[in-house]
Amino acid sequence: MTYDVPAPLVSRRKVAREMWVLGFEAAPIARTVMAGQFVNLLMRPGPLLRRPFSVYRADGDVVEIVLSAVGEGTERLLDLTRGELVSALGPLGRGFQLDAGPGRVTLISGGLGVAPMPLAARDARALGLEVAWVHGARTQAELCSEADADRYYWATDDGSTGVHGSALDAVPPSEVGHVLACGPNRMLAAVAARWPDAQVAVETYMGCGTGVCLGCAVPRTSGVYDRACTEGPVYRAGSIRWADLPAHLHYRVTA
Amino acid sequence: MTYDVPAPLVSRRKVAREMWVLGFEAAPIARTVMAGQFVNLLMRPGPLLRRPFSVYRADGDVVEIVLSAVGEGTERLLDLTRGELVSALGPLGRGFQLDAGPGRVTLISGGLGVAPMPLAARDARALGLEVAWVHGARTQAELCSEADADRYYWATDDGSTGVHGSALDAVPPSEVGHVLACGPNRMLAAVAARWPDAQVAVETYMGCGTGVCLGCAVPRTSGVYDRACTEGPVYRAGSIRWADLPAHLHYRVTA
Amino acid sequence: MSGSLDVGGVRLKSPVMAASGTFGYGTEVPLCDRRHLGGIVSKGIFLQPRLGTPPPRIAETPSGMLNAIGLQGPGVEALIRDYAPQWASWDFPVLVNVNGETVGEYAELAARLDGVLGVSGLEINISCPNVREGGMFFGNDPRSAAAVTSAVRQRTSLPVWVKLTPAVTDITEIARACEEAGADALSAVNTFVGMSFDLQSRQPRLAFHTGGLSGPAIRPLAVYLAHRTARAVSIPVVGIGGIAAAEDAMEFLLAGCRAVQVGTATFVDPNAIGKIVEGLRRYEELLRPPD
Amino acid sequence: MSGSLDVGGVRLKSPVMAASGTFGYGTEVPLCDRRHLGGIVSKGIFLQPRLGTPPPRIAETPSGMLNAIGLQGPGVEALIRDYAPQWASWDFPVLVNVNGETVGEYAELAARLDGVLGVSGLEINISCPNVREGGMFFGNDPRSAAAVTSAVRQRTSLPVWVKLTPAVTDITEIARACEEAGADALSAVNTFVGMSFDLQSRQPRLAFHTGGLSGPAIRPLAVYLAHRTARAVSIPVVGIGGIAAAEDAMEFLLAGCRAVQVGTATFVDPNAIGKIVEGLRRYEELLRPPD
Ligand SMILES: Cc1cc2nc3c(=O)[nH]c(=O)nc-3n(C[C@H](O)[C@H](O)[C@H](O)COP(=O)(O)OP(=O)(O)OC[C@H]3O[C@@H](n4cnc5c(N)ncnc54)[C@H](O)[C@@H]3O)c2cc1C
Ligand SMILES: Cc1cc2nc3c(=O)[nH]c(=O)nc-3n(C[C@H](O)[C@H](O)[C@H](O)COP(=O)(O)OP(=O)(O)OC[C@H]3O[C@@H](n4cnc5c(N)ncnc54)[C@H](O)[C@@H]3O)c2cc1C
Ligand SMILES: Cc1cc2nc3c(=O)[nH]c(=O)nc-3n(C[C@H](O)[C@H](O)[C@H](O)COP(=O)(O)O)c2cc1C
Ligand SMILES: Cc1cc2nc3c(=O)[nH]c(=O)nc-3n(C[C@H](O)[C@H](O)[C@H](O)COP(=O)(O)O)c2cc1C
Ligand code: FES
Ligand code: FES
Repeated sequence: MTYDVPAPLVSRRKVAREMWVLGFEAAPIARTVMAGQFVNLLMRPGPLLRRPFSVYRADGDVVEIVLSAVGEGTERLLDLTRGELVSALGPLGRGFQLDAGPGRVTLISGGLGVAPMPLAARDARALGLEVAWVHGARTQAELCSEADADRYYWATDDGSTGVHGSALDAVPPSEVGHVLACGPNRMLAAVAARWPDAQVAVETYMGCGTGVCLGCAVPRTSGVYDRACTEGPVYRAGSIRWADLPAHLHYRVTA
Repeated sequence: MTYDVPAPLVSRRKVAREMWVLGFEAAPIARTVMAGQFVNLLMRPGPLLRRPFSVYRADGDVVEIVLSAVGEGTERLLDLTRGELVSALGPLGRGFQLDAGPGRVTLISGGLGVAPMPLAARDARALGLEVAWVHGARTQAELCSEADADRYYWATDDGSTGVHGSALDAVPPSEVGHVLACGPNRMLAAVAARWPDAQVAVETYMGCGTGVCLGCAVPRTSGVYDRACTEGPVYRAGSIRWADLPAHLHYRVTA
Repeated sequence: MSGSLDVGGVRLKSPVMAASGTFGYGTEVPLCDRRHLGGIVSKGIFLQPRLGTPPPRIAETPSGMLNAIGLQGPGVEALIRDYAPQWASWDFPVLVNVNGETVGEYAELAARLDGVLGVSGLEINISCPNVREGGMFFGNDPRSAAAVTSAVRQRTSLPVWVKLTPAVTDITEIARACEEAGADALSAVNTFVGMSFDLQSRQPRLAFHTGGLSGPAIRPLAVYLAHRTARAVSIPVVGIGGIAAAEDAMEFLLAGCRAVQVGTATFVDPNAIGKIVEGLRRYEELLRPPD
Repeated sequence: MSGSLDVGGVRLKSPVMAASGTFGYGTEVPLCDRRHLGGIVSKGIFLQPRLGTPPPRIAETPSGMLNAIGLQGPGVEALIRDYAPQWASWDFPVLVNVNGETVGEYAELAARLDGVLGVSGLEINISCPNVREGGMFFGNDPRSAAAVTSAVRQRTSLPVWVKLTPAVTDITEIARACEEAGADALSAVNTFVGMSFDLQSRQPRLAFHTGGLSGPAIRPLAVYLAHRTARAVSIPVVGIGGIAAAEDAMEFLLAGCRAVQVGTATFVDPNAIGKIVEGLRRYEELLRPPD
């Protein structure tokens, strides 16, 4: 079931340099969203089209997203004053699929790829799974200050904290369970090379978010393009033709 | 001299049903504006083009305008929160020309046509002129609650207060001095018929406000079109081909 | 605006339809108040399945968007098998947007769809590259536009609408050619070809390089073209381009259109059409001829 | 972007010029940092004075505006008398936008402006109705576009630029015709014809009914047309259409243009051009050919 609700901004906090968490009151979405699903937000005044954001946390009636300003839409969102309304369409897309525990999941996130992880950790725990989280960023100041897992591991491109390298370099072999990853597409390509069965949340431009425009094409190894907003945004890493998927968002991490 | 300054909203008050006065801090404009001149305001986010508004009052560093919501631009202005910036371009245009007193000016305004009158009254008084003000609206609730003259006269279309009729019907013969008028163009046409030497502030669509687009054409009896933003917006009433000047803004008064 | 109307042999439930490629096959869009749908035009279809173009396929521009989807689709057989049966049970008409690379392909597609339950009419998309003529759009030239129209006309008993290409020197020339070739109505207009560059890569933002511009940005251009078309032909014209509100739809109706189609606005608000039809109630009296 | 450049025989001070009809005669615009002006194109002029069209002359549309000014102007003699002497003293070039209703009028105007001090070049506006051919734009047809171009070329020693009409089926055909007829550069593009209706009056919002659409709304269409033009000819192309920021100007430069013109943005911000030129500094390295 999808909802389109007027959602007032209710909270805002900084979680890293230039990285913010915004909370919107959107009860029906908050109550039903699953890890890896997203909301498509409309701002008026604002750009013509909606902007898609993974749900970061869902708490009671509030849906949280995490973002940085990269263009007009994200700038408008970060300019919102408390109580200002956006139109929130969601929950949209297919999220992470988890089997009940015992077992272990390994969350791997690069930069803003942390977005779907708190919900993934929540759902994994609820299924009795152990959660390890490996998070990477360009530098210490850009690491998300919030994490929610049984064990954490950090990586920075400049070595300012944690492993000197990418999130992938920081995954302890001992911790490798079922891998759920999100980050720049080129990081996800590296994940796919190592763990074809990993579940990855990809990004594409989106025209509608509801499956009608075919703008969010994801090239599958089966040869077809399908829709990130409908069959995705979560895919088996090995099922995507990474070379044909644009890098898009310039996340502040290298893969 | 024209200025383009970032102008924060500093005040807002209601002066009639659906009619508001907004104050913007714009020192160089406030210090130099003359009665009948206007400012061209840019809102971001907002419509593509600036929107022209007569200066209602100028007090210290603050420029005031009076408006009602008639479309996207005016709605944005009325949605502004304190401190929010607009870009204010002005003062623009040729205002009312007054000779020193002794003598008498008669201000005639319909609906939002009150806009240039407080400054006109100010300048007239400074020149030692006596000021009578005749103001008309559809109904009592839509009469501007602020007036600044030696004597006032009201008119309403529905007779709810003052003279039952238009502002023109309410002008006491005894009060007719040098007439300055502003209101819907069809009311100004009636003014022209009665007092060809009256000075009237007209309205047209404006593309630039600075004299380059020729979008603000005003048909003169001399046969030419000239620019409301540059040669105007104040004209000798008898010099305009009223039949060829569109009514534009649907002011809430009849002529 | 309440009450159904006949447009070029198709009985619409309201004057506001969903435009091709912006409403899928009518099964996807959530939250749309279907009681208000005048009808829908399905995503453009070819005889054979098509993969479509590589991503990025869309890019936003001021008050508009560029798209290059490449007419991705399952092909006509899958459409007849998977969607037509559902359409047959709906109370609003579904037109199929037919595409081809040769006149023959259009004709064959029309023949295959003739008599298929659930299909109320065909809308010919002549904004397809004509492979026989160096990839020039069929819709750029009166002769090829007419050739496609009459070929389709001869192979089907269904109402035939032709959807015009906007970027031509004289749209009335094409419109009249299609009318003479047997079109029952004209849809005006399709997207305008546009392009945008990404500064990081120095490359076009779309993988296909060029794309079709849609959305409010094109509305004044579309109103003008629909107006010229409506004055040039005697068959009904369906206005398309940048309609996002009842006021926008009214502009096309005042310009002489009998109905309108809404595209991009559905991406912004899945219930855009429902809201537009409700909003049109306010303007009913405007539509009566002036006395 | 610092340093001057030669474009079609005109020495520009920067790659960003003021577009015709949006900067008057160069004497009006306040607050514009003239040090950054690459050059200006004056408001379109005819041999004789013209009154222009009745108001309303402009209407805002999503991210754009329609205008129908009707080329109001004082005529060439007043231009030579009142403005050219001022231009002669400026350190950036002024091109005159020349207009006519017949090929002969264009030619006579060109002859009159030849050798006038202060005039650095001519930009031919072929988006004028050709009274001899039923009011069809000269720019809609390669033959009449070429006829105007060569007629002007023969009567002047000044650099001749031709400003292309966008709403044609194949702009490259017109571009090549103008190049062969002797144009030194091409300006791409002029406004797109559009229309908008007022719901109160049920009439078009412009007294002239139709108008030219300009502003950010047309940028993706203009970038595409400028790109196609630049690939079709070997003379320089000057990009025009919806440029409001350095990033927008970059799109045209990446599309193959040598310089750009800014129009509507000057209405929004009198110093738009100054800001664009400053902003372009950030992208200088992008303009070097990729290695
Ligand atoms: C399913 C999904 C989930 C997402 N979740 C998040 C999230 O949780 N947090 C977050 O910050 N961002 C997320 N994004 C990306 C986010 O949607 C874009 O950053 C946003 O749309 C940019 O809008 P803008 O107007 O600010 O930037 P624009 O002006 O539109 O573009 C600015 C830059 O962002 C890139 N970009 C724009 N849109 C997208 C897009 N849809 N996908 C990828 N790159 C894009 C452009 O290439 C450009 O470089 C998600 C995208 C998708 C598809
Ligand atoms: C010199 C001058 C001084 C003005 N002073 C005032 C003032 O003091 N207070 C005030 O409320 N308004 C004033 N106006 C009118 C004001 O500029 C318009 O109301 C405003 O531009 C409407 O913008 P919008 O986006 O809200 O409406 P739009 O969506 O642009 O239009 C909504 C309605 O307003 C009408 N309209 C739009 N622009 C104009 C215009 N420039 N002139 C006349 N009608 C227009 C349209 O016909 C339409 O009916 C003045 C106009 C001029 C030219
Ligand atoms: C993503 C997308 C896909 C489209 N696909 C088709 C199509 O398959 N066939 C067609 O005739 N038109 C297609 N169009 C054009 C629309 O039907 C419509 O003519 C155009 O978008 C203008 O209307 P709008 O501004 O309301 O979107 C498509 C438009 C978009 C945005
Ligand atoms: C009010 C106005 C007047 C114009 N007058 C002329 C003109 O006289 N001659 C001409 O060739 N182009 C004229 N143009 C077109 C512009 O020069 C330019 O090509 C067009 O506006 C697109 O650029 P823009 O989007 O930056 O405005 C005019 C445009 C506007 C908005
Ligand atoms: S975003 Fe439109 S189909 Fe996926
Ligand atoms: S508003 Fe542009 S010339 Fe007056």
